[in-house]
Amino acid sequence: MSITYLEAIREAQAKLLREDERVFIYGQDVGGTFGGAFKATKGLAKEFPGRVLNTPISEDAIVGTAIGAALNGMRPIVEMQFADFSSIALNQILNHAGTHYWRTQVPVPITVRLPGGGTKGSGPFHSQSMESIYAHYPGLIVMTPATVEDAYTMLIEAVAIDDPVIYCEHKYLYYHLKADKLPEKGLPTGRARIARAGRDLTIVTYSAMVQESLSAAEELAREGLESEVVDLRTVKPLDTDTVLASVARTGRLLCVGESFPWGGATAEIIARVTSAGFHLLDAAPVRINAKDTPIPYHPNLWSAHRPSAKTIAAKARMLLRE
Amino acid sequence: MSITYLEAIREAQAKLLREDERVFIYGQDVGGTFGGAFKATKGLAKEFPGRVLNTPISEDAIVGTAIGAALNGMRPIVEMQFADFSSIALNQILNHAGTHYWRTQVPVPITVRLPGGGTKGSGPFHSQSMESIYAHYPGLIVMTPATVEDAYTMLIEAVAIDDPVIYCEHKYLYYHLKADKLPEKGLPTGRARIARAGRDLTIVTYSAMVQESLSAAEELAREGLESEVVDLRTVKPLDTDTVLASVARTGRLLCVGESFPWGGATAEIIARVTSAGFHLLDAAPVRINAKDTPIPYHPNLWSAHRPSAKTIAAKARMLLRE
Amino acid sequence: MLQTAPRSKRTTAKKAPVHERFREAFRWMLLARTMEEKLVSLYRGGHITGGVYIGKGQEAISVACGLFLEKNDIFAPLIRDQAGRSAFGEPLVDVARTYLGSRLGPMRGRDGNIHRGRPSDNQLAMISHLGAMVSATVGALMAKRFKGEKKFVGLTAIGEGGMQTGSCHEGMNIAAVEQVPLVVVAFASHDLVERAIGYGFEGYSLDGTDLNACLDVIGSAVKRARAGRPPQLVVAAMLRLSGHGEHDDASYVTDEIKRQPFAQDCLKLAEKKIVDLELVDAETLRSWRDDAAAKVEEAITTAQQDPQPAGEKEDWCALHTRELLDQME
Amino acid sequence: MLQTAPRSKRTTAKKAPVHERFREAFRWMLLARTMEEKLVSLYRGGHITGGVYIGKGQEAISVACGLFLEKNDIFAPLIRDQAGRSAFGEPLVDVARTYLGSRLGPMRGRDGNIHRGRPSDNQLAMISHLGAMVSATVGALMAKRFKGEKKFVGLTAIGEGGMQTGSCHEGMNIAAVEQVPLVVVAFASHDLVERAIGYGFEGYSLDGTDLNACLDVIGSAVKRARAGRPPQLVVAAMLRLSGHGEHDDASYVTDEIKRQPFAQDCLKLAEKKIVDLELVDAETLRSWRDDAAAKVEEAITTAQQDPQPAGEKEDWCALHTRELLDQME
Ligand SMILES: Cc1ncc(C[n+]2csc(CCOP(=O)(O)OP(=O)(O)O)c2C)c(N)n1
Ligand SMILES: Cc1ncc(C[n+]2csc(CCOP(=O)(O)OP(=O)(O)O)c2C)c(N)n1
Ligand SMILES: [Mg+2]
Ligand SMILES: [Mg+2]
Repeated sequence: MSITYLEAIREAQAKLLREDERVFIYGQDVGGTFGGAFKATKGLAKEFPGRVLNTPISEDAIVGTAIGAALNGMRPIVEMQFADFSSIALNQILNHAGTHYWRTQVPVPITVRLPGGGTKGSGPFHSQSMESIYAHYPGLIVMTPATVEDAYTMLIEAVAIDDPVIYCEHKYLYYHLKADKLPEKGLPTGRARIARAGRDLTIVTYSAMVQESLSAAEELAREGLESEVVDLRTVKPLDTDTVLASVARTGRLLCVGESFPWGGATAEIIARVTSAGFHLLDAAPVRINAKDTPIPYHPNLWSAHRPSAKTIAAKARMLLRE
Repeated sequence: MSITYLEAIREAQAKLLREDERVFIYGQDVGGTFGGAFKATKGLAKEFPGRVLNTPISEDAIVGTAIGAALNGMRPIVEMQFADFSSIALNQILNHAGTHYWRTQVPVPITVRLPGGGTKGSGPFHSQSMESIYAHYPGLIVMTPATVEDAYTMLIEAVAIDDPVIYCEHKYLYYHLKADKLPEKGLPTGRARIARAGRDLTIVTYSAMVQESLSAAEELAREGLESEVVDLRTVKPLDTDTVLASVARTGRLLCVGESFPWGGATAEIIARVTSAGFHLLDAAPVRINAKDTPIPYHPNLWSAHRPSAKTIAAKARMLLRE
Repeated sequence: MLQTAPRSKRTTAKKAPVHERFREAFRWMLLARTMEEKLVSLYRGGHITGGVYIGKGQEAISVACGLFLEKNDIFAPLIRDQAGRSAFGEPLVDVARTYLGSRLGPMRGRDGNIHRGRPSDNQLAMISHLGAMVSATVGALMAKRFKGEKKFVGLTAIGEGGMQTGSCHEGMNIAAVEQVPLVVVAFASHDLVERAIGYGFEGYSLDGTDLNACLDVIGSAVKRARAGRPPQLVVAAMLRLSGHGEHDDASYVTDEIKRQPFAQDCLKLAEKKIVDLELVDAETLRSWRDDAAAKVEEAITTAQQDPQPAGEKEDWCALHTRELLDQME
Repeated sequence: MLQTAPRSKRTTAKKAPVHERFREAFRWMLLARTMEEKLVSLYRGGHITGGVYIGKGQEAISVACGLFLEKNDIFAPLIRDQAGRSAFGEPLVDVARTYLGSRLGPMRGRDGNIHRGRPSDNQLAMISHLGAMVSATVGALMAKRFKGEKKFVGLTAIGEGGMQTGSCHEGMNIAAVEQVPLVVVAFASHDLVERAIGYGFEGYSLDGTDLNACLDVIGSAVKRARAGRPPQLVVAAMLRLSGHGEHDDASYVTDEIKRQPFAQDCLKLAEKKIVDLELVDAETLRSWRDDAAAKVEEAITTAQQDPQPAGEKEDWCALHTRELLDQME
């Protein structure tokens, strides 16, 4: 048996629907035969009648509805058709779901699935990585699973958590990543994972960039350079301890993210490591992000816009030379 | 004569309306006798009939309309009633205005005024500092004036710039800041300002936190500690050179911002300085931001939530002890 | 499906039988007015931080919003819903505590004034962004349906300004898609009831200064929603008899407008009806007034003696799941 | 103000006089269909990256959207508007270049497929987020009014799905507030025309498979807007004869739906009319077809020979004001 990242997401939802009657799925076309834009809910409407609901094209109201349902005992999973469309729901997510617990002491257990990240030909409005916007605001958990296993266990965990969870699933990984089987349990939420051990350099990353970083690490390994790759798993909470421990071992930090370069996760990681672990660093920290333009449509441009194993490896070499 | 930060904003708009027929002002109640929620447009509708237009409560459409008008030769100034409500316009700002030039080669010269930042009693939805969200995305200029003079010249500059400008004006400064007269010209956009020279420590900040930092600096000065305060003026573009030059002089970096702690301007500054000027630092960089909760209503909570001269000075002392 | 009941004019309303809950409703209106007058005076005296937003002139429609809901129904009040909130069951001390920033109020000083609620008691806590509460109410009703509850309704209020928001549009549309038992009550001086038909709502418009009409129309809209009719839109014409907040002197309201019938004070009209029709005697009326004043006094006094929050002692954790708090420093 | 013209049935339409621009419109439809078929075949052959989104079945209404606009008018087309774009003046090679990612196209490989336009030529470049273009069109019209232009109109298209967005709602409402000469054409299988009245638009519904009706109704809506009437809403009922994009086989469309009158192919119906009424002879018809094929071939060939963008050579600057580019590294 072999299961993809996308199938893991579908399986997690099936399990949740099966085992928890509070769960329902809510999004555009999720209940149709198509099963959402990426078929992440394919077949679920049939298997769980009345619990996989199509919505109008109304991202604000979709999340607003989910909030209201969550306040009344449900555990809605909202599917955004693309992460990019969550810009329409941003107010409900940040200002309603994100503030609710602190204001009222009543938590809002919604899970918002954001199919994000670039794939070739998707262009400026179907490629975005929005984790940094959601992580910037208080009151939200922001998950960025990078493996099939995490895609599965973290989605299950997301629904169990009483707070609103932004679950950033990467479209590029949907079909590219496969696993043999799905685990019962993953690491605890908020704990980063050492995806690869190495002594020369720490690469801190998440989501699809974990794969690129692992490829870069292999390339570097062939040159005798051993990179440690830390997969953050959640960018909020961000597991500073694991990152610091790794930097303590390697003395060098490279942060890799796919979103835009100003601010965001890579800046946050560098700020934390340099603030809390300045003395651990033997060289200036380095980061790679996407370029500071909209995400291009053309594959040639797209592959130059995002970090890749090649550019990561190149930066790593520079950093190791310092 | 004495002129406030708020009056400077009004004066800038009056001058723009007077001298540039492409300019119009667009927002909720801006054309009423009230002159917007803060009277920043008071009297302008009367002085410039037909050019200060009230809108429905439709932030998305307000910005969309401004975009369409800008594409057709106008220079709209949009007033959000509070920065916090720009969450509704976020899609138009980030995905429409922000992407337009790169996609089509046709720029979108809109200025969006965001009255932001905390004041006591304003609570979670009338206090936000949103610069970090806008700066994260490509295609926008993000201004954060901290003085009466800058409030004036930068708004004039914002309208002159062909690209979309997010003009973050701080409500706390509206009445608190006064100047004797308005300057003809300010520093070029994108250039930071040394608000105070000092040899022991560099405080990099912007908007209302410049005042708090200057107060902190004075407090520290009484103890013989000389802080240099860098007022970024625009957080995007961010004047890394001026910051680095200051850190080169002082060897110590403290970043102060009023927005939420994850990501954002302070993380970005630290990431830049440690990446490009690691060897300049004699101690770990430090940052202070607001706390990671919604902005509280109660004055006691609010003043503990945001950085203040006191907490800034305390951090600075710690940093100087290192 | 549009039912544009002709605006019930006061003349006809006079002849209509007095609603059985008229007296009860009047008392909530009185309480709301008394409370809000007190809040305004506290504000003027500098005792309230931030704004004070009152519902003067809207008590008739607001009380009707709260009065017909049961404990298990969902109420998402808006800015000017003091009367409705009280009628629905909000303790008066919640108002005082929230305005005065007490640590013991439902918002514990974290949020203020009208931004309050007790979601666990089905009183949603509005966020400022207008329109946002419509879909949240829909969601609450969907949850009840999922859980197999029966005969519940949800009601939310909105101003005519708020109806222009995309959020309100999406929320109303989704209510129709889901056919939840929602009543939307719009406080509007224009007749926006035509929107009902476009959403597949049943729509009514009425004179919001006329308590009897408010009780009749909203009472029946709630009943219809409860009975499984499509979502209901009630548009009540009236004038806000104050500024947006107490910082706003409403000087933009012209004398001409003030002379319009819809600019009359619903509370005075209701009282006149009580007197004219001798629904209660003067003595009772006075005792109601005294009672309202006493309740307000008590609520304010309590709140004033409450502890205030303190920054050092505050729990700065925006998550219920504490162990997931990001350790930033 | 709602004018719900009864859906013009094909039978009556047959009797209605043939619109004077019927032939011209048909040729644009033919061109659009030919182009889109070619795009689909390129897509199936793996020559197009990303999606292909076609307007099959919607050409009649789309062509009418573009046909009555002058160069100075504003057109904000949507996903399925190939016919209208061409009729408005978009060079066919723009389509080919955008789909094939040419560096010489209007989007120069930075954006693709339907996300194209030439804003300087009054063809707005849609963003994906549905509804967003409505207010942008309103703004363009306000600018024209500010500049003292006269007799201009703006037209934007939207699907029935898109009409549920808050953005569309706010945009339509603001059009009415500003009384700009806007025509909104909704491609919808349901009758959403009732919304018109709620916004203060004039509304019409029609059979979108009937080219003559499309020309009549949209032509007159454009004329009315140009003459200063309130904003116009035209709702055209029809079925999309393809999936959402070419990755979608539309297997969810049941046979029963396909048998409905609104599921007919407007291009075939128009051609039948041409043949039945002998509007042109078979020879001419064939030459039109050949001409369309030749134009498509030329556009595609040109685009295929164009240079493609390259990452190293790209100008990664999202600002027009280059000197304000943030120096990140
Ligand atoms: C989305 C949004 N934009 C702006 C505001 C600021 N605001 C608060 S109340 C108000 C006016 C509301 O008008 P209306 O809905 O008619 O209610 P009324 O105050 O007249 O009762 C505005 C613009 C807001 N709360 N939400
Ligand atoms: C705000 C937003 N949410 C989701 C989408 C994804 N999306 C693209 S087309 C489409 C369906 C549009 O339906 P409709 O407006 O009826 O147009 P049709 O495709 O039927 O022509 C959706 C949901 C989008 N473009 N914008
Ligand atoms: Mg109002
Ligand atoms: Mg459709």
